[in-house]
Amino acid sequence: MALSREQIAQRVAQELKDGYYVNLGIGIPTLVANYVPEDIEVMLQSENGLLGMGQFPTEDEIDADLINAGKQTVTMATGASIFDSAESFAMIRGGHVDLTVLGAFEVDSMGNIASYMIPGKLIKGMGGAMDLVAGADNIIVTMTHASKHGVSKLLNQCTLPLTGKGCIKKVLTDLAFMEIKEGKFHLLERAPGVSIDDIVKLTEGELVIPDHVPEMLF
Amino acid sequence: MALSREQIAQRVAQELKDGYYVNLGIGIPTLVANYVPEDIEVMLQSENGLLGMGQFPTEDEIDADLINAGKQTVTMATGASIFDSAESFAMIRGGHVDLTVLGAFEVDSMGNIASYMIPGKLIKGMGGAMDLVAGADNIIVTMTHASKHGVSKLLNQCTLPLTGKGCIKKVLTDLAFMEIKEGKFHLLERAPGVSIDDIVKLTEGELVIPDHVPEMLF
Amino acid sequence: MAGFDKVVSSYEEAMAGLEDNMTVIAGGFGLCGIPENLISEIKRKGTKGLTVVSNNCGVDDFGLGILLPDRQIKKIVASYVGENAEFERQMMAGELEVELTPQGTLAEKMRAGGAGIPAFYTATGYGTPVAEGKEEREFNGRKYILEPAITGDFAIVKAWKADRYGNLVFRKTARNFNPLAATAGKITVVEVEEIVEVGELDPDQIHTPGIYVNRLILGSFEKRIEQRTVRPAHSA
Amino acid sequence: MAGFDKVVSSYEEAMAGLEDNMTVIAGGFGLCGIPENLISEIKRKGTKGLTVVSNNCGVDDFGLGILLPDRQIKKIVASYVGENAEFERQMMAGELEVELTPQGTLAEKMRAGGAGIPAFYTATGYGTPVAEGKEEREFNGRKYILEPAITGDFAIVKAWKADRYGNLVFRKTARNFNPLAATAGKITVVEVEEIVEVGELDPDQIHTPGIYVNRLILGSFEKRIEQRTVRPAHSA
Repeated sequence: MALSREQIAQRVAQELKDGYYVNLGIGIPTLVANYVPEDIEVMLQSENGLLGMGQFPTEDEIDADLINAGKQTVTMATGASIFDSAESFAMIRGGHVDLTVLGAFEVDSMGNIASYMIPGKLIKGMGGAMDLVAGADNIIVTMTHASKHGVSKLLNQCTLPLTGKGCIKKVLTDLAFMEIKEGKFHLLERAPGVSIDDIVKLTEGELVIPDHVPEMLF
Repeated sequence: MALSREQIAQRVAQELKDGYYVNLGIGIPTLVANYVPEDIEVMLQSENGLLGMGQFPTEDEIDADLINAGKQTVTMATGASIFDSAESFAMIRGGHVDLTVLGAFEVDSMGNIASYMIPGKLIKGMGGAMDLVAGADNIIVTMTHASKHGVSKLLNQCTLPLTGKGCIKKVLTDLAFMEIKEGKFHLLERAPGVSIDDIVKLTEGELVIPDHVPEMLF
Repeated sequence: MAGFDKVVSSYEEAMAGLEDNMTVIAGGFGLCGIPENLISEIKRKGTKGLTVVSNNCGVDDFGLGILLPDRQIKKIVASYVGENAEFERQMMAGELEVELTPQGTLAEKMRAGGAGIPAFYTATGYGTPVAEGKEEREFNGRKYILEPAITGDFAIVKAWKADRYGNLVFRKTARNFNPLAATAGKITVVEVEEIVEVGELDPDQIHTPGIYVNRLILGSFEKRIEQRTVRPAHSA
Repeated sequence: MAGFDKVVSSYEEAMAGLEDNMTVIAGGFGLCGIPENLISEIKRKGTKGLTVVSNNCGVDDFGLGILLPDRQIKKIVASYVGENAEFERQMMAGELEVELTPQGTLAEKMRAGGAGIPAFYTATGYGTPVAEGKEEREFNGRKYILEPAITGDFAIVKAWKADRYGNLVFRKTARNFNPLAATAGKITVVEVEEIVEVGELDPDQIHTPGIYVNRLILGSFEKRIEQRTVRPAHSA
């Protein structure tokens, strides 16, 4: 069975380590915050200038001066710090964030990612995504493995304009967890109940399948 | 009569305007602070990270954490701000300081300045001088017109390694106030009692002498 | 008060000298920390042909979006736009030029502009549409592109507190691009919620030194919220 | 306490992993805001062949100067040196390599190193000995040189207050190069005068966020004054 959005977030959360500074993108990545294991602590970086993002405010706590990169009202966690946008991206570009999780339209076997623009549709802009993919060493891309029509999003070569070139090493889809290296997708884990055949069928880029591909554990 | 160090500082102080942010170099430039006209206010920038440098502390006020760019203990003026060295030189390099006053070994008619290094002697380094001459639009160089042996320091071409290239427009010596433009020194004022002949004799670089060269007023 | 007093008493005075076809750098992220009254004054003035540099372009009836109906903006440099219908219409119709710039690159370009750095290299955008027409260069085995600095004829900034000398303190994430914009304007205009006595702000805690500020005005602010997200009061 | 607790209990632990021939970036200006005990620990360890990046190199018996007698420093990148006799002797004898770097360029190189900017252009040093071997380039009719970023295996930093997460606050002009050094070390070690509870520092007033800090130690400091200048108590 393909993973739900929540399960994808849950699986990503298993990659968190105690003391990690993490930037979570909009959409599924945001859900990761709900599954941080109880015995560890992470700090969330929001690229508009907040390290130590807390939960949403109560009605009483709402503060127009305190939002996240998705422009949602938030709170600060204990030990948070505030800084300007240049400092925030110095942090990101300088590789100080331990893990970045973001979505994508397409990823290819060279580690390219396309996530911000579909030509012909309205182009809203890349926001901080290009900085995030260029700056982080440790990125997990979360996405669906294929379109509703069964067209793979894990390609030999991205067809959409790129957000970043050669910067993606880990991809988690609703079907599989993969590593990208040496121009290939390496299958690490499959979603519970999903066969290797299912994955192969929906992966356009070259896929390396080890003898044993464990099911994800939740 | 050649100007004293104090008179040089006094003449420079006449160039100050109300609301000027000013960086004063070590030596004669530092003395300028003693001659700020009573009816105006200036703020002194110290490139180690202080805008709004005050006077020296009393014995009781001494604070090892509060020094100026000359490493002297100082105080803060009302309205002062503190920042890191990158911000301090962003201010300087970005042209936000209204007036910079510094000393020099040599200046030439192309606006070059040599002020930090005499080959063969101990080289202590340029400190912030290269940033100051490159960053400021409005610089006054204070220096003696010639060496004790009568060798001009206002040259066709600097002989010492440069601190900055083509960045000096105003020079005040013990003999004269000059502007540098179009590859020439333009005589603006002479020290009281100093003849144009005296100045000509001690100026190696091409000197443009207008019909009337007023004496400096104190 | 001396020449360091930056306070002006009207928004008209605050934006005096703004002319058609100038470049305006604006602080703010989304609708958070935007100089809302300075933007309104630009609308009132009717200045046209502006190039606006700002992370976003407001919404239809608030923030920079209010400059769209009268076509006051010729070009916008931003990282994320299109939160407003009129923006979409003008962009699609080719009436509005849009230069999309990665958010971190945009912040760094403003900082560089204020700091006398004419250009810098960044890996951000290498191999993407952002790199088109830009120099590519390798350092230590990695590819980077050259990004030029940005400066503006005006910078419009929203701060929280200031003293009359223009020393600024920002509040929470309303800081964002504001301190950077403040450094990059030939004329930097700041509106604030409170003006305190000179000497009241701790010198160690000033976010933007007054040297960057030309004019300062006391304003009152709507502070509209774009995405109002809440949790129930009883949850942890 | 979670994985964000950066506090270590000994200077040995603070500088663990420092090896011969590494690069160390140090905060401080003159003797102001220098990580004096971390420097002493380097002396005690006897690490050799170091490249040290710091605005100055201390005096004979204090600050980085104490690393000179045992020839622990192979090369120093600084803007102003020679306040100590042994430094002079080693430099003149060619035993110590000195790379003089303009103060603002040095600060910007540290910042760039921490910010993932591999190189930037600056007018500082154009046409001077500093420009030798560096690319020159014109932007808008003015000449600039290309300066590469600096990073270090270690950064050693002195702050005033910190919480256990490594959020830092500096005091007066002891701030100087410290926040920049903090960003540019693979391992950043900070010594402070006071460690407060997490949550005690105002998030708006933190100078260096804890993300840059790997180790934190509580120290006590001599804070030697280089140029003791005073005015009489009765003067204005």
